Amino acid sequence: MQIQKTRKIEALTSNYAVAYAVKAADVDVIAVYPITPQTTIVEKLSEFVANGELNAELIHVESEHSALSAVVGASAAGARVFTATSSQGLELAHEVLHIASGMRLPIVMAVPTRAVSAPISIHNDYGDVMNARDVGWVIYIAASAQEVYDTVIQAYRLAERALLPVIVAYDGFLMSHTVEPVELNDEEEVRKFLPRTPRPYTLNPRRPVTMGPLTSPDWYYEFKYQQVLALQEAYKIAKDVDAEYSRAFGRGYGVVESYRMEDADYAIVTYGGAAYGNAKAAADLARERGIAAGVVRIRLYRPFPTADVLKAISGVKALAVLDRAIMFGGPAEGPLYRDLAAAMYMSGVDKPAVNVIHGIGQRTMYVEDLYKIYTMLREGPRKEVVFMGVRI
Amino acid sequence: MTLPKATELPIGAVVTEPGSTRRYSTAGWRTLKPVIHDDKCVRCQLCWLYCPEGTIAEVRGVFKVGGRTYDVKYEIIYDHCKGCGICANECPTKAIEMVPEAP
Amino acid sequence: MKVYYKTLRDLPREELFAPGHRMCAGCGAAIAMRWITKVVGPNAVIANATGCVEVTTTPYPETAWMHPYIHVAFENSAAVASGVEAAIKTLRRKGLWDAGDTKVVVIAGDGGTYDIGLQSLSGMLERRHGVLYILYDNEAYMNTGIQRSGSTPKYAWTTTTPVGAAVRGKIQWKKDIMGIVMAHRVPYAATASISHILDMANKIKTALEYTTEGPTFLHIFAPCVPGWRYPENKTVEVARLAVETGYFPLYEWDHGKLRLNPPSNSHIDKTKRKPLKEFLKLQGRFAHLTEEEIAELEKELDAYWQYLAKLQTL
Amino acid sequence: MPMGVVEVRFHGRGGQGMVTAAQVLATAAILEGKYAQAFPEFGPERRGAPVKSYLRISDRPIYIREPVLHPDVIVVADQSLFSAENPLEGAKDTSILVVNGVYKAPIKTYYVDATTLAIKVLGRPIVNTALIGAVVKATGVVSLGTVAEALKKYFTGRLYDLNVKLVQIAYQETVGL
Repeated sequence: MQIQKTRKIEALTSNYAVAYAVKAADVDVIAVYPITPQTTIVEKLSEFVANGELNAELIHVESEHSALSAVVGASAAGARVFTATSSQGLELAHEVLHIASGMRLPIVMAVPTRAVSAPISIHNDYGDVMNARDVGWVIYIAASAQEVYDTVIQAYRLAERALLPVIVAYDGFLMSHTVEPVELNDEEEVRKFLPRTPRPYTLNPRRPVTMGPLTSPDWYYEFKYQQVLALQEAYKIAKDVDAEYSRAFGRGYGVVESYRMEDADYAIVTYGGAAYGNAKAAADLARERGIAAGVVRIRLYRPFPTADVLKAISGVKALAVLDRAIMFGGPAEGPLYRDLAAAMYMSGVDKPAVNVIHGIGQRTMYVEDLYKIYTMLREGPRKEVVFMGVRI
Repeated sequence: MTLPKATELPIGAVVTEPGSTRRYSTAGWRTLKPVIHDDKCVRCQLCWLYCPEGTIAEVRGVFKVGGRTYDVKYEIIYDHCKGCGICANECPTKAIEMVPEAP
Repeated sequence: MKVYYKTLRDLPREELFAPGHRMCAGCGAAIAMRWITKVVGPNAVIANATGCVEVTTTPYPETAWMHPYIHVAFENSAAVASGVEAAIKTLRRKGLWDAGDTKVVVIAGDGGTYDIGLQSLSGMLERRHGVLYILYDNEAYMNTGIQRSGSTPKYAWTTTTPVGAAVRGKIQWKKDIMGIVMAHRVPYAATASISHILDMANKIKTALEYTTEGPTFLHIFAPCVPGWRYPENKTVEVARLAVETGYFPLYEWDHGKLRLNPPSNSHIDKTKRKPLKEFLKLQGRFAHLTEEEIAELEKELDAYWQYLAKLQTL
Repeated sequence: MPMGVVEVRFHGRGGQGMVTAAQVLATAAILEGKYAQAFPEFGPERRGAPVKSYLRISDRPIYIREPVLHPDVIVVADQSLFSAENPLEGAKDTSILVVNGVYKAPIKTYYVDATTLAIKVLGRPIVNTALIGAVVKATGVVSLGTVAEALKKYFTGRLYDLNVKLVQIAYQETVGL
């Protein structure tokens, strides 16, 4: 695959980047319900369809529960589908999340993340996606508009190969409504990268099957175990797809990204554009002030990239997990911290790790705040939760 | 009998064989079973029409019944008859009798 | 409606719904399913809501369905069908659909239509998807063991509307789902009963053909043996009495025009209707009714018939 | 199962009242100050389809929640079940079979013509209360008196009287083979 000729760089928000990726992927059915901050995706898609640039049926459903239900039906009929939502919409669709993965239907859903009510907040944090982290969907968390564009395309290839639905998440507002440079691929190249692959079963009168049967205790567990295997398999497929994409279009991200970790003593492990970007700036600041600091970003959040993230943090003396969601009542409130702590424990890795919770309801994560994480780590080992940025 | 393993099952619990409940006999559900007395049957089709299980067969052929010749005959396929008795209840000539299921 | 079938002989013979399903003996919905699948024909996708029909026809690893069939959840069969219909439309346009003019049919019970699924139904109707939505109405949540739904008639016993000293059966009237559907100005909607199969079959086929113009709707009356407390051989008789007493009138809404169908078209004159008691007395769920309560039901029924008679003149 | 526990498995068809039979016996045992547990085979029960229900009675608290695999007592309400499934599955050589109608089995068997008795007394072939009488006769696990007390939770008025009478007649007419 040679690098394609014309390099089209556009100035796009992450939401628009999603729309351009969906257009390039020759999607057949889109079902979306408006909700801040996702709405501009469906607005841009509506323009593409109205102008004949995108040959798709756009279903203006009456709720997010119906949005996901409609793309489940369309995917089951063999169509390539897209939907998108945030916050309350993802909560309303939650019932169908389990069903989509249980039915092993390839679906791609963009989620510009937003805090979850109550109290209501239209601003960014990861409370919505983190509440959907264990429902059997593959979950990417992108950190730039370019990566959003590339990841949506990769998501279709992975979904159709792994037969699993995929969420592509990214910061609401801080990325969804932030204009950045995005290099768009040649759409024919994208279509070649996403060939129409036959599915084992679809709703077709020539080969009738029954989807969504009732399973008794003799059967249900086996199908759930099938999903466990499928998600484990998706870890490898995600790496392959990223490599194939990189060969085809010159951009790749891996499943975990490291910044200045080669000789780092202390690391922040985090996700999402704002947290990662500000953490990188804090690491630079820390190095200027004599601390060997680095950052690790989780790009593929589900399936959890245990091997890759443990490799990335292997050299540090201590680390902080910067979480942007509160999962109430657990041993630690940060979802990524829980994942990483378990991964470390299961692999016999006993490094001091502190769980820093910040950016809740889009509370600004100043670089100076994140720099203090490194000084805190240097002061001495600790294993606790630190709620940073909140008036206590 | 041993049931298939997780990896041996169709992905996503899809049932690939249409109409496969046919393999399951519901005959054991009934305490009474319908018997068609062909001599009284005037071929009105109501039993065939209303059977919830679709288990009354419409057999083509030449059938002489009491001086009349019909081109069809109705027979109950007992594998799937649940003994509900709707056919007997709807039969205008009371040609269908509900008899106890032999123990 | 168009008359595709004049006599019982004209009705399709090939069965497209396998026996061996686990519906109760004498189930009204089973009769409905048998005729829906036969009349709809093989080139259709069926989207089914959670309910009695769904759990009794898809006991893994078996299925009674010979159509491509999908069940997702309880409240979204109309949304799922909208997705299937849109998919077929796009895939055909892109030359990626190899089954030609495939129809899309929803099958849902009264719980899944009157109550939990009303929103997705309304969305589908408002969006004009070419889908035939078929409601099989057994007037309560039967799969979970006979709890009241928006379709349960007034005073009827269910396990959640018991007959007590203080409250006697269901308090509210049965919701007029047809009125709600007609308010969406769909091209075609009709009521049908498993006791009148020719009428039902012609309406199914008519409704299916009209899906080229937009969404169509069928309200099929399907009595339930354990739920209504009557002997299992009386299902068709109960359904017939529902029509003959005027409790469940057969009518259709065809491109904005309401028309009562035989025998209901002769029932505007109350004397032509059998007394409501004929229908009620067969069923244990009404066994507790007093004379006053029956009179109240009759009064409401008369008012409803006046309403239909007026609508028919518009 | 530890000593002092009686495990009973009921085999019947949907609508024959096997769940109620287990519950009545459990209620009676609890009235006698014992520990008891009664539960159906969970799942959609369809009129006519084969169903099982389970009962445990013990003088110590019961904490396991598992179907009865090696029943001390097997109750079969409908002999057609012998062709539909294997009610004797998991039986021990000390197990007792209580069956509606005469039946030859390789284990100690008690039978009663529950259907005829039920039709005679109740006017309908509802066999569960008659089989309760047979189980009491066969095992003595609870007394007729507390069964009569327990039945008050399930029947009232005339139906209660008839069912108590049916339990007593079935008790007398139950014969060990």
